[in-house]
Amino acid sequence: MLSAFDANWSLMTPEIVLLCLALLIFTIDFMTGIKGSKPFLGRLSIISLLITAILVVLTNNVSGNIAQVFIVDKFAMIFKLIILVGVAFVITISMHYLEKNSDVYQGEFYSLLLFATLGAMIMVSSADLITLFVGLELLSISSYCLAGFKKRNKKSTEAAIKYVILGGVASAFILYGMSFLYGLTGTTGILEIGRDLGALYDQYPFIIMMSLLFMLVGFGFKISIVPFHMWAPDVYEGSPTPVTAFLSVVSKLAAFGLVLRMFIIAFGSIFDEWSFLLAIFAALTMIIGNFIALTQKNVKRLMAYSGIAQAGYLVVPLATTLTPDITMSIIAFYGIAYVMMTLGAFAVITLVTESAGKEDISSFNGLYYRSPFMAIAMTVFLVSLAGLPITAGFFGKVYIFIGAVTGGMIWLAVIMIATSIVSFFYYFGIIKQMYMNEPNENDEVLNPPLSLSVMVTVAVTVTLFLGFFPGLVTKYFNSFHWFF
Amino acid sequence: MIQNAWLIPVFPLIAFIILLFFGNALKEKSSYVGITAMALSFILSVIVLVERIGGETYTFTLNWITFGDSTITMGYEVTPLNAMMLIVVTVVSLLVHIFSREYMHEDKRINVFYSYLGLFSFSMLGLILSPNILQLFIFWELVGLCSFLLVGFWYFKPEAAAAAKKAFLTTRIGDVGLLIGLVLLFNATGSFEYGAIFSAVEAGLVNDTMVTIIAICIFLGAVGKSAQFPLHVWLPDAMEGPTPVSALIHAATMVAAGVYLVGVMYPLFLVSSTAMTIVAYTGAITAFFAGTIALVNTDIKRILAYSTVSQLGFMMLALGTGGYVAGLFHLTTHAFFKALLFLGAGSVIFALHHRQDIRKMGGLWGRMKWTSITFLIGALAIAGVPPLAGFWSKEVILAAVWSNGDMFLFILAVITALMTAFYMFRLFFKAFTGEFRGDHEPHGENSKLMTVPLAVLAFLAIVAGFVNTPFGFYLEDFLLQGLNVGYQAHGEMWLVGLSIGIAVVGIGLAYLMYGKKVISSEAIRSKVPAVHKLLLNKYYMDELYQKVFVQPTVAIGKFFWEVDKGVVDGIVNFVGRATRLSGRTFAKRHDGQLQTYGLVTLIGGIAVIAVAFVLRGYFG
Amino acid sequence: MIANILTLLVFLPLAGALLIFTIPNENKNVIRSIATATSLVALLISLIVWANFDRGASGLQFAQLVQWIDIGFLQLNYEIGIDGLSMPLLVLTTVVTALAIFASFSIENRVKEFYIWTMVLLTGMLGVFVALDMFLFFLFFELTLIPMFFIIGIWGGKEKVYASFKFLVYTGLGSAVMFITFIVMFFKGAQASGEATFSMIQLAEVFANPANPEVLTSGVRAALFLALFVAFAVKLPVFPFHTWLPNAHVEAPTAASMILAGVLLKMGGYGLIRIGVGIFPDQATRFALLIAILGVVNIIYGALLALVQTDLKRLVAFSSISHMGIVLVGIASFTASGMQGAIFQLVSHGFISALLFFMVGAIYERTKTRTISELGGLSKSVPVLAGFTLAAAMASVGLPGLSGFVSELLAFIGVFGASAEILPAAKTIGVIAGIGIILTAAYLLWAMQRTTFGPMDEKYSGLPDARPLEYIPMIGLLGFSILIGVYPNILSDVINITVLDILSKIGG
Amino acid sequence: MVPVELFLALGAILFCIGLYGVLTRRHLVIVLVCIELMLNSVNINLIAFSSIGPFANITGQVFTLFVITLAAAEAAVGLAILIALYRNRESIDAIKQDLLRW
Repeated sequence: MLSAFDANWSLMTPEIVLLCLALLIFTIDFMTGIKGSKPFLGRLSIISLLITAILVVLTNNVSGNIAQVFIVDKFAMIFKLIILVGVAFVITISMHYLEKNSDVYQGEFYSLLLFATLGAMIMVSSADLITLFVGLELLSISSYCLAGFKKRNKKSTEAAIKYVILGGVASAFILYGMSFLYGLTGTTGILEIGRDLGALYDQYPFIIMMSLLFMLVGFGFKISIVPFHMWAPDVYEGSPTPVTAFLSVVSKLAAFGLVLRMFIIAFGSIFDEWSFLLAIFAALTMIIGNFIALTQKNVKRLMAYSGIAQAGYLVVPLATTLTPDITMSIIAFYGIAYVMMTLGAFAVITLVTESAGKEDISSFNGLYYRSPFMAIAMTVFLVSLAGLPITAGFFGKVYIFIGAVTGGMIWLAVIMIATSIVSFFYYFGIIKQMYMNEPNENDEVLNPPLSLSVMVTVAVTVTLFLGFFPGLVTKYFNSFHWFF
Repeated sequence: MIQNAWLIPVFPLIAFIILLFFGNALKEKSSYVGITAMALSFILSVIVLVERIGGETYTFTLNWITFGDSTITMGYEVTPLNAMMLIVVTVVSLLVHIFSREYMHEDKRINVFYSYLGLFSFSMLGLILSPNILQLFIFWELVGLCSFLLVGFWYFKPEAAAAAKKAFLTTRIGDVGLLIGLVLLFNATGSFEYGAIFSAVEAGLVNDTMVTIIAICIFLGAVGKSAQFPLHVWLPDAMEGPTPVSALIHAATMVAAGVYLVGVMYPLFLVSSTAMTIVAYTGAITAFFAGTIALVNTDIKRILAYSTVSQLGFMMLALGTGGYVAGLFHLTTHAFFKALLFLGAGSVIFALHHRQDIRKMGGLWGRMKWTSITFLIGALAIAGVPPLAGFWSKEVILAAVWSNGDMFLFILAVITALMTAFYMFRLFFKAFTGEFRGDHEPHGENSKLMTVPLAVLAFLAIVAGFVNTPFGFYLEDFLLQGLNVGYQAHGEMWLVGLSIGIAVVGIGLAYLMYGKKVISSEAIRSKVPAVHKLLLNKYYMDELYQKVFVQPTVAIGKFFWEVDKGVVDGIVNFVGRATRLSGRTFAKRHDGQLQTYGLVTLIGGIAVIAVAFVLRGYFG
Repeated sequence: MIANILTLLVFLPLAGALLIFTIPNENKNVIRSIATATSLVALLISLIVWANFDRGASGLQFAQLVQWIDIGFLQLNYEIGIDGLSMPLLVLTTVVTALAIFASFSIENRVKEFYIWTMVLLTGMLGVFVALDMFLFFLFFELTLIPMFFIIGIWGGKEKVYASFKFLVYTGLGSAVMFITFIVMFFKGAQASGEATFSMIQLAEVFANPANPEVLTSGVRAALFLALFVAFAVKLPVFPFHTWLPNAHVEAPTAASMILAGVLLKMGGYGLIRIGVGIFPDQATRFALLIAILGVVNIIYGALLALVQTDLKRLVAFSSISHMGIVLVGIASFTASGMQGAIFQLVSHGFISALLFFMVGAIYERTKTRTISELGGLSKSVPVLAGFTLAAAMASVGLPGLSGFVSELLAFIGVFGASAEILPAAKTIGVIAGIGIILTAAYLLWAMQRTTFGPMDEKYSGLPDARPLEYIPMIGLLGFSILIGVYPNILSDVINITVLDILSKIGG
Repeated sequence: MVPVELFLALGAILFCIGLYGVLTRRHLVIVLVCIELMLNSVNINLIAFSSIGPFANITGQVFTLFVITLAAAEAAVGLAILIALYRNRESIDAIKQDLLRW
């Protein structure tokens, strides 16, 4: 066994730097007094994230590991980048949000977000059940706090308590499953588990299946796939909007990274045993998510169900028999698209709902008149979410679809397309509100802050660019050997 | 000049185009444009005819459309029949153009009227010059369009609007038959050219059944256009159009196109005896049927309309019984005297301020001298009094029917001829003799613009018959050039006698009933009230069609509309609604209770896992 | 210049849209003139293409191939080109759109957006007709969806929201079916030939090659063909997938109705011939009877429904359904004339239906009603409009001298001449289609009797007749209809060789 | 020696009790406690495997330490949120927390 001091700790540079910066922000927050508007902390957070992102690119470019506990590979790098960019977007949104909600302690908000980010980064990089669990809990516990951050708000606290209780149960499920995995293999290293599992499965199929399923319930909760999704709409609705954005994008993608790592590496050898299950879950998720989203009037809740449906799309490639590298290319592409379009949409949603003071879909009425740019941007995001050309969402879906057909899961692909059509209803419902309804009486012209406009512009550009030239990214991805 | 025959239809077309664009500015002067164009056409037609008499058939074509290996051409052709028809059409058309100058001068839309007339003349002349049957069909439809436009010229009258629609629609039924016939013919022979078709048919390349079907389909077109039973219902209604139009389109030219069609396709019909029989019987029945209705009608134009239907039936009968020349000869003479009668009627109507009921007329003889005399000539001609044109043509028809040997047809023909003489003179006596029964005195004789055309037509009605008399069958020789249409029967002396006898009896009977009033028409009517009512209501054909075709179609349409809304679209909407509803049902499970959420997670997880296990075979 | 002219043509409107985007909302006239100019230039380019189109050559012309997206197992190319099938439709698209833009000057609210969407729509439509890569085809096909959704939804009538969503979701569903089929075709093709491609030309060869019967069993091919048929049937539309059309047509603004009926429906017919028949000739002939029966049902059903409509625009919409049946019947005959009749019908109906919708729109603009019973006597109040309406109706009826007749004639020649092996009961089908023609005359003339004819309602007495600007679309559309009707060779010499190419696959 | 299965059974029973409690108890503090119960069942499993499992080693006990720590953190956050909730609602009855639904 390697000594901890022999390890190449430089691989962990981004995480360590982020931790330090987060603590720095935390400290600055203490020193500047707990209340009041602190946009500089937001900017500092974004800078921290960008620094971390640069470090990720610089240091994670190689494959390596620390005692087979913390690994760095292409998978980790890409997911970390997605997460960091996502969080940067979320913080941009938060800055606008916090400006409108001065009752929230701003410094804590940013530092908690950064801690959560750190947890997410550790999750996608971990190769050990313990590290993995720690990362997960770091993310989760920060998220619980963030969800209830508007502590005077009934909905926010309710969301937080629901989240913490159900999240705790989910953690328990994951741990319970992990305990069996450890018991049968005698190790918590994912790579080792992956090596041994094939042989062990012949011996203890039932126990391994049990363990897998318990973990699946827990992970399913984290990525909110049906039927483990029940918490998501409530929590998303109650949480402050940037937190909703964080949960539905960053938290979900990080958890997804975890799932990928677990299922492809640890359970890869018994793919046949769980792929079918995941296919069922994916199908259910796409159907139920999209169907319920049809009936929603609250835009955040709608986005929650939309996010559930999107999670369903993301599960599809995992459930099909592709090589891990192709699966990863597909998921990473869709992941990028998902970050761009969902966070872009959340930026507009934050802007609109905070201006209207309500979260009803009708607050989008006549947005085109109030802020043409935001309306057009929102249209691009929604069209992309609906999966229409020529957007990143479209091509991402095509990619998933082709993957599913290649993997022989035509039925799943068909469900995916059919439910996408259903999703037209609610995505275009918002578009309808924006273009075809007159603005509400008291609504004024919106003046989005520069930072938000820049962020939305970036998101729109990437969404469209990836729609036109997906090949540039996919070519790059296809050259990867994703896993350590 | 024969090479330039294409100019004949082009003149009126130019008139049409000029009037289309500048009509509003020209207003009443429009008539001069139309008249000039027609006059040019007429002169050219005469030249062409003269050249053709001594010359050859001239054909010119160019490619119209290519598909696969087939090419359809369009062009023009001058055959004897064409040349003759050109004269007939241009003459009548020219006269009608002149006549309308006065008749329509009060109408604000006289420019539109003349533009329509121009379009019609173009179409009709184009139809005649067609070198192939497809082109004929094209112009055939165009004349139908013009008929529609002109019948509906006074569109603000609901009757006129309805009549226009009815005219177009009814002929359309026949036209679809014709179109199908053409298409079948094309597929059977690979060409629309007359020559190619006939040689293919004569060479036996098309089997007999197919020939019969094709012939019947083509005849269906003729039935529609020439208002033969059972598609005759539109023609009487078409009298809602201005009277000159009735004279031109619904008496002399367009309605005769059906007969003309059977004439040009005659070699095809000859191959199929079934088709010939159908033609003959349809013609005979129509002739008789329309004649009976004309006996009781009281509208001057409708009587003439039924008479036209009857006479067209006569022509069909002739063609169906082998009388190729007879049918076409009658077509020519009929064009002149029927146009004369219609224009005469128009003159009367014009003088009577658009009153058409013959019961409200009477005593016009003294009041409108020229009109009366010319009308009498027309009536004598149609009744078959020698030596007027109608006599000669009717006589050869009777001869053809007789030589065909079907006694039933012959008897029908004789009765029809008798009825023709009777109802024409019933009309004449009621309208022109006796006391004036109307409320408005006629304003006297009309101007020269109206009487001169009448006079010219009267002259033609007298002399047109001389081109084909037992003393010299010039027309027959001319038409039969290079054509083999079988033996053409000529009347024997007893037939001539019979012919004259029929005319005399018919006229005499009418005189006794309506001139002298020795026999009371009332008495006859009261003896057979049912028959009278039946005839007065035109055998209830309109009502029958309404009940059998129109109403069920609309009802089916309504039914399907409900089905479409309820079922076809209903399913679509149902799917949408069901999706939303199921979404709502799912959404209701999110009742806000975190323990429900936990439970659903648990139960859902267990259920899915159980399903998976079962499918995977863990539980046996 | 000629080499990339198609690309220029397709993306020119997009450039126009961008240009319009930069113009402030208030400059309505500038926006209108840019849109008009763009569409006219597009028209001009399409006419240049038309003039330079080699009528004697078979195969594709103006072809262009650029690698676009390359993801290892998936290669998408920008592959475009035209042949005799797409050439007329290309011109149809530019003509109808240009004239529709003339017809849309009466739109006063949100002018800028309207023309941006119209331009995007134009790009989409042109793209569909030039794309030779199925993926590209699909992209353009989808690209037409969103602009139309907006145009109906923003500038539509009373039920615009319902109509726009129905259009979006229903035709979106059709596109989804198409997409799934394309992908499956892509995979089956790759399995069979070892070469993964979306190229229609290559796939046609792969699917025609009988060397790989295990992968491309006739069952698989039949399923693929039927799926394609359903996909295009939604757009065409074919009974029972037609119900989006009346809503969309009725609610859409005039210009959009013109484009919708004039061009968008044609994409369905075009796709059916280009991909359905082009790649699965054997299956297409196998299902000829089905296609023909559906075609006849379309004709009769559409006509019967049109007969009982009370709304003039909906009547025209149902007439479109009826007329599209002729396309199906023509295709199903699998003869040169039938196929050509189908293409003729696509083109001809494009002009005629656009004209009809324009007329209905012009009448509505003046009378504020489309209810047939409330109209009447329009010949008196607006004689010119009534005259053109009548002419349009006559063209729709299939009056010779106008384009509708030629297509009907060709389709009839085709269906009556169809070989009994491919299309049994062809003659029965032909005769029923003939009844459809009578019904067409019935509903249109009845409508004309009740609208243009009849006594005039006093309230319509002072209506203004056609404005000078309105003459452009009216004369333009009618003119093209007459041109094709009088001298169809102008089209047939372009189409014929392509049709023979398509048919040669069936023979072999 | 006590076979590992018995410890696993104990763990399973604890897990089920905890889950049952989470799903049925209306008092949210009890619910939080039940979550702790579930996590403790995991600890029992881990320690059992660590000492008498087929591949007994120390890792399991290390894991247990982490689980205990994080469970504590989670409980702390949970209770904090609970207090905030109580301030807002003056109730910590699970059933009454249904502002967010449908």
